Amino acid sequence: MSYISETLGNLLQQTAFLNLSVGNLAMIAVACGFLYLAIAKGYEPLLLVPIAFGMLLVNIYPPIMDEGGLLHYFYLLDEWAILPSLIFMGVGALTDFGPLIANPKSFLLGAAAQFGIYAAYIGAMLLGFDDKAAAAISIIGGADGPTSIFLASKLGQVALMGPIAVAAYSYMALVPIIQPPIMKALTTKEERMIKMDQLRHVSKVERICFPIVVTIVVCSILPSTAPLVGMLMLGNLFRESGVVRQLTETASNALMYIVVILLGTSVGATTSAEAFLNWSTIKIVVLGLVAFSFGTASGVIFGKIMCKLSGGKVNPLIGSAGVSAVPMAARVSQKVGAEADPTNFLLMHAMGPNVAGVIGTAVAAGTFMAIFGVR
Amino acid sequence: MSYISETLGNLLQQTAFLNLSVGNLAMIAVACGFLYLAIAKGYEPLLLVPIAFGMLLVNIYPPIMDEGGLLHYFYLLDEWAILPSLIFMGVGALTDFGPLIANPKSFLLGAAAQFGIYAAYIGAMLLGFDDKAAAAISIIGGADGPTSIFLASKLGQVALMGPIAVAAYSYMALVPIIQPPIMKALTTKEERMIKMDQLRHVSKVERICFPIVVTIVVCSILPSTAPLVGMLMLGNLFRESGVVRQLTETASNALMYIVVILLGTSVGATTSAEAFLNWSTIKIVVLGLVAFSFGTASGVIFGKIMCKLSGGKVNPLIGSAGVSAVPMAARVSQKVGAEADPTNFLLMHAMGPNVAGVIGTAVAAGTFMAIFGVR
Amino acid sequence: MSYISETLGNLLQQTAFLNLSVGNLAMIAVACGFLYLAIAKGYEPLLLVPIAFGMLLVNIYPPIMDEGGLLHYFYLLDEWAILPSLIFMGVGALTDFGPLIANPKSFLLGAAAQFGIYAAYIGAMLLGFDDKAAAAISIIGGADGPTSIFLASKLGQVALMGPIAVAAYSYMALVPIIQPPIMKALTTKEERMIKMDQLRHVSKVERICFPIVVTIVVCSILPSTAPLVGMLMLGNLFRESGVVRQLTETASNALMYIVVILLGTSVGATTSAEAFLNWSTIKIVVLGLVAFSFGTASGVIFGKIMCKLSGGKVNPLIGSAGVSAVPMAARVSQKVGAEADPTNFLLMHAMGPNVAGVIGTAVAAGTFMAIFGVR
Amino acid sequence: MTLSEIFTKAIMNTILGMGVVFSVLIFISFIISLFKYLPGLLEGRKTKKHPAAADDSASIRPADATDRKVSEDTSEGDPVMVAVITAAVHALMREETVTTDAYVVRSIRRI
Amino acid sequence: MTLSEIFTKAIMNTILGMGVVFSVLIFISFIISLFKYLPGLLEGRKTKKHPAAADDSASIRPADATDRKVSEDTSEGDPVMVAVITAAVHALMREETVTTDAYVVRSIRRI
Amino acid sequence: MTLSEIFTKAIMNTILGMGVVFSVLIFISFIISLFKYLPGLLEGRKTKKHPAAADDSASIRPADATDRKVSEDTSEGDPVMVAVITAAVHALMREETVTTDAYVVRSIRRI
Ligand code: NA
Ligand code: NA
Ligand code: NA
Repeated sequence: MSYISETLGNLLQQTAFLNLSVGNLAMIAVACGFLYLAIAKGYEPLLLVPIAFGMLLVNIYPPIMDEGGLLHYFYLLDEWAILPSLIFMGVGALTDFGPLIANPKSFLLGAAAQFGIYAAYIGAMLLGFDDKAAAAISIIGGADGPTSIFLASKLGQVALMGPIAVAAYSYMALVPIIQPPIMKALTTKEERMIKMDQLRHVSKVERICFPIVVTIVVCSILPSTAPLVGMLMLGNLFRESGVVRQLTETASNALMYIVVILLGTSVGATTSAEAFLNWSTIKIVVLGLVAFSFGTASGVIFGKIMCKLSGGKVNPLIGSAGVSAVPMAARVSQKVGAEADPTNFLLMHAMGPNVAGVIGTAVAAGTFMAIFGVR
Repeated sequence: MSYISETLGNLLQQTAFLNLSVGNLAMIAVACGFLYLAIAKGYEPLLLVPIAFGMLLVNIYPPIMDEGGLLHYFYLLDEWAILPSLIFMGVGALTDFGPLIANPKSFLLGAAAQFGIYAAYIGAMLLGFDDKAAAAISIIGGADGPTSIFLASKLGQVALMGPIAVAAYSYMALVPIIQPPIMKALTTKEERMIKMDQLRHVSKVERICFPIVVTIVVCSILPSTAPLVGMLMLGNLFRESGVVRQLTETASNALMYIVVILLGTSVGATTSAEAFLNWSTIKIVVLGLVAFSFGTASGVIFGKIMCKLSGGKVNPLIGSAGVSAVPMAARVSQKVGAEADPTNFLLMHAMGPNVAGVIGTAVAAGTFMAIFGVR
Repeated sequence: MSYISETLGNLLQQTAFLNLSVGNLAMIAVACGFLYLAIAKGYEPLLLVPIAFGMLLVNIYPPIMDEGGLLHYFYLLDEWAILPSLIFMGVGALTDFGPLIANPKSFLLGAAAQFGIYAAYIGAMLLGFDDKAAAAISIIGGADGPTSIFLASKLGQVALMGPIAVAAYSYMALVPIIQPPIMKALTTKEERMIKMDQLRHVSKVERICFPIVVTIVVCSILPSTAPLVGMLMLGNLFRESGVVRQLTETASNALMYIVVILLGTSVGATTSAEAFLNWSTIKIVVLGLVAFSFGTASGVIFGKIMCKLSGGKVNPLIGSAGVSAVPMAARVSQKVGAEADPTNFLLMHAMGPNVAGVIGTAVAAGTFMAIFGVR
Repeated sequence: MTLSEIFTKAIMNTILGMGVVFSVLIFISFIISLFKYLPGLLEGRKTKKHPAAADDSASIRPADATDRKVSEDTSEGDPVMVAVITAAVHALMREETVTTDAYVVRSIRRI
Repeated sequence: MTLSEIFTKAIMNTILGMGVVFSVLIFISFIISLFKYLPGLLEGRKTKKHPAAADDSASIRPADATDRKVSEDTSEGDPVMVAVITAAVHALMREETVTTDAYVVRSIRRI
Repeated sequence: MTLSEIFTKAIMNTILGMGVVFSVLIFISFIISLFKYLPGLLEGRKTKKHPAAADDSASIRPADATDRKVSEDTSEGDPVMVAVITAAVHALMREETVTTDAYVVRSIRRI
């Protein structure tokens, strides 16, 4: 009988009850909170459900992220930039760049909205983060999850990857809440009521050339973005070429969702209590809000400038879509515009800056890598 | 011409004809036998076809499992517990735990049926297997293939993995033949005719909380089961949350069947003649039958106890479903019940113990890991 | 301000403009040319689009194929023979060997067409390639992309893999242009008008036994072909067994197209300017044409022999289908036959040599491996 | 170890194992048995806040998986059209082998 | 570094970053703005060579993604039959949540 | 090696290679040619045991892959309904490019 009691004692020693810190318990609660937001509130569930579950698992059983642990194997694929690149391929296969081709001036709005990144970068520097950490954090303002994970990995900011990813996806889910007040504060009702001309028809040959040209231009200027931009554009080329439907379908469906599961759970598992429950996380949360707000504002303000210069042909509301968060931010532009005038249909016009913002954020990330000499 | 005859001689030296042992030939015949059972008889074809084919390939060309061989790469994913965990995610995404939530007493039957594991464990110890080998073998009685492979890998029983996996999947296919006589022998016709009350409605919120609560409870008590139980419950959370249908679909379809192909062929390839044709395999075959029979019997006997205690409200036939082998064992309960009374519909009631048995086996595996200090 | 100008200088140093050679620019143009052929002309787009894009990326950003680069990770899966084997599994799951079972004499035509391989092999030796390089190049004549990549990897011809793969897939796309003149030159109109007897019905049991028997026979004689032939036949067994439709579907769809994307981009990325722009590539292009032409001719000539021996029952046009390039070459036979007599339906008869050619090429590859002592 | 020692150890581990299995499953069973109060709890809360929006968690969910899936996918569709398509799809798919399984039109999807 | 040095560096990198972002995107924007001449260019060329085959690149492509996909998939189908099936599939799939998304019958495929 | 040595070696390997290719493929061809006796063999056996169940291996299998797949999937379905759906699906999918390929309704699945 002493064998049984002794072994039971050993078992008890191994249970989570005696091994977990208060921090782990707090993180389990946080994970449940994220699950609630994702499932009950519908906030970016495709990524928040796996992320929150990874968070849950790593805080109950930390060795799952140690060498040889299940989620550690998945995590290696993040670190090697494989998963973010493959997600971008799927995004490319799902994205219609037509509105951007029809109205290339949208690129300017996609550029302007990247100011949110730099506002957060300045803030992060002032809050005491070092250069690379500040850059990795600030890219949250780009509202592109895969780019955030890609840059954090390339800049070696593994310790911050959990908070960055969680903040990025959380704020992306909050776009419909964060943006409208800023958009309304910065525009007059007359501006919001501006109806834009219908976009011109975009031919198939233009759609096919677009991904090739963007790849050549962006990757020539900022070569280190090639995995990300290249895969995004390859996915789009699959889509627009029309001759490889099976690849389009696979890239945007089975492959992408497999990758989402592996990436989500493993990124979630970087949020062990020690990595997450500290001042950095709180600063990152604040900086993320700064980034989204400034990005929205600079997009709208640049939209107002374009409105002036074009003699009132551009509705400034489409500027906020430049933060990307495709297609959520474009829908917000549509919604705020329709509030001012129910017959105003801005969605297609906002899609231009929206997808331009994806390229803009990749360029910003590439610039950081170039500045820090990362190849 | 001497070049040709010499080279032909070398070619001949490399052919299987001069390199294969009698054992390899026997195993090729065994593989063909399994293919026959899987294809002509429909015995668990999804796993037995790939397993048998892996068996065929490794016994014709053994280097396919050496360092650098195709199936060795796949096998590493078994060894790292990636494939069993991902299959369990798919199983979770396909499993409806509703009947178990509606009638949580089913958990008791799912626990009772695990006695088959321990009967086999005692037998294996007495037959001379060491502790860990005995544990790895006995888990066959849990009738969950991925758990068997997971435990064998975690306990370092690589040499036994082939026979264990083959025995596990073979007996799972034989459930409709093994169980009915035991069930009938242990019950009276009156017991078999008992009709059970309709299950209560289970709300969506209960279904969503279930996987989260089970993960927290089981993984807190037995942390080393986290990859297995966590992934099972993540798959189920995908399913029940209703907000990530693409992930549910991917986890239970493309991803799961990719994993089935990789796991099946590589597990089959562990059955080289040296690893398979020995007394251990015969003992494992016998012990597997012991495990399934005792599991069925203990499930039914516990069902009889619950029948007594509930005043005849529980049909003991649902107890045998506790061995899992989802959903085969539950169908056997249904079928045996319908034989006694064609209007008796036990399927839904048997699904409760059936899915509880999956959790029960994971707990038994976790207990073995805890006893042996595996993390 | 000096910081900005200095950093801008550094950025400029990193751009492709200052790092790329003229060769890289030429390769970018070649990549665009291949994209044009694939998309506008529909030449094997499923593989040429990813290959050309990999070509584009590696010549803009060469580090993408260095240790740690995205496409290098994918490439490892080629080198380990995982991707070619998995593509062959998908091909097997899509291939109907029925016409070959109905008319096993087709195997002779599938054998005869392999002479193209050896014509190219002799040519390559005379052009100064060493033994293994010549073998890897010559297998282009087999018109099976995965076999080419498999053999090049097994024979350690990494430097030639890019040109070989590109040539192989390009010529496969050109089959409808290369073959007809050769076929017409070697046959009389009377021969081309020969109508063949309808193929006998093939039962399910024959279809199921076929992949098992072929695996056992081919892999016993040439064991090193086991990964390739084994996976091809496993895919076909999935298909014909009829009991594992999910595996058939997954192997021939999600899994295969995922593999096509990874294989295509990484094989394309082996064509960096240094690896591609040299005399070897030009020689390979010439040898590829030699291989296809001789293969077509030898197939047709053997078809004429069979025509004579059978007393005019065999249309020699089905011989050219023996080069494989499934199902393109069989369609060419059909088309040329229908030109001579619009009521002549050769497609099904040509499918026999066509799929036999896949096995024939695998045997030729296995023979090369056996000669060179590769296991 | 002698056979009796081995046997003793095996029995010990069996008692231990079955004990843990039963303890853990009974514990979960107890927690799950509390679930039945969950919807009422949530509904109570909701009623206080948004009296009209309480039907969500109490929505009727047919036990039959086929119906459930289809009804989920078509919650807003014209019922007649749905019935026609459902019938057609069932006709197309009917197999005798396993009748208790759910049929799901997986492929009609929204992206 | 002092706070002012840090701030200076941050501002520098910001100017640099926004500068590069704007430069690159304006450059692409310029190139893309030339795209509108592309179809005309190609059509001109084609007209010279094959006067009858010039409609390819100028084919009308409806903006609505649903229509586009369906029309691609059914370019040769009987329009009435297509309409019926399309309506049926839409009825089967209609969901209220996100109406701007495209519906695609992914699963009907040719292999 | 001199060119003539190289040529000799190449010729040798060619003879060897073509020899092996022909030998192996003729050998398989011979084995496969025996397959035609397989159904009769099995049917004979079956007839002895279960005289009524012999139609399995001899079931008519249409050469056309489309029909084969559809008929497999609908072995028990109402033929009229099946015909309607099949026609509809074909209408929806018809493409001119490759007419010899098989059409398969992949997505209607049972789980
Ligand atoms: Na962005
Ligand atoms: Na079990
Ligand atoms: Na071939």
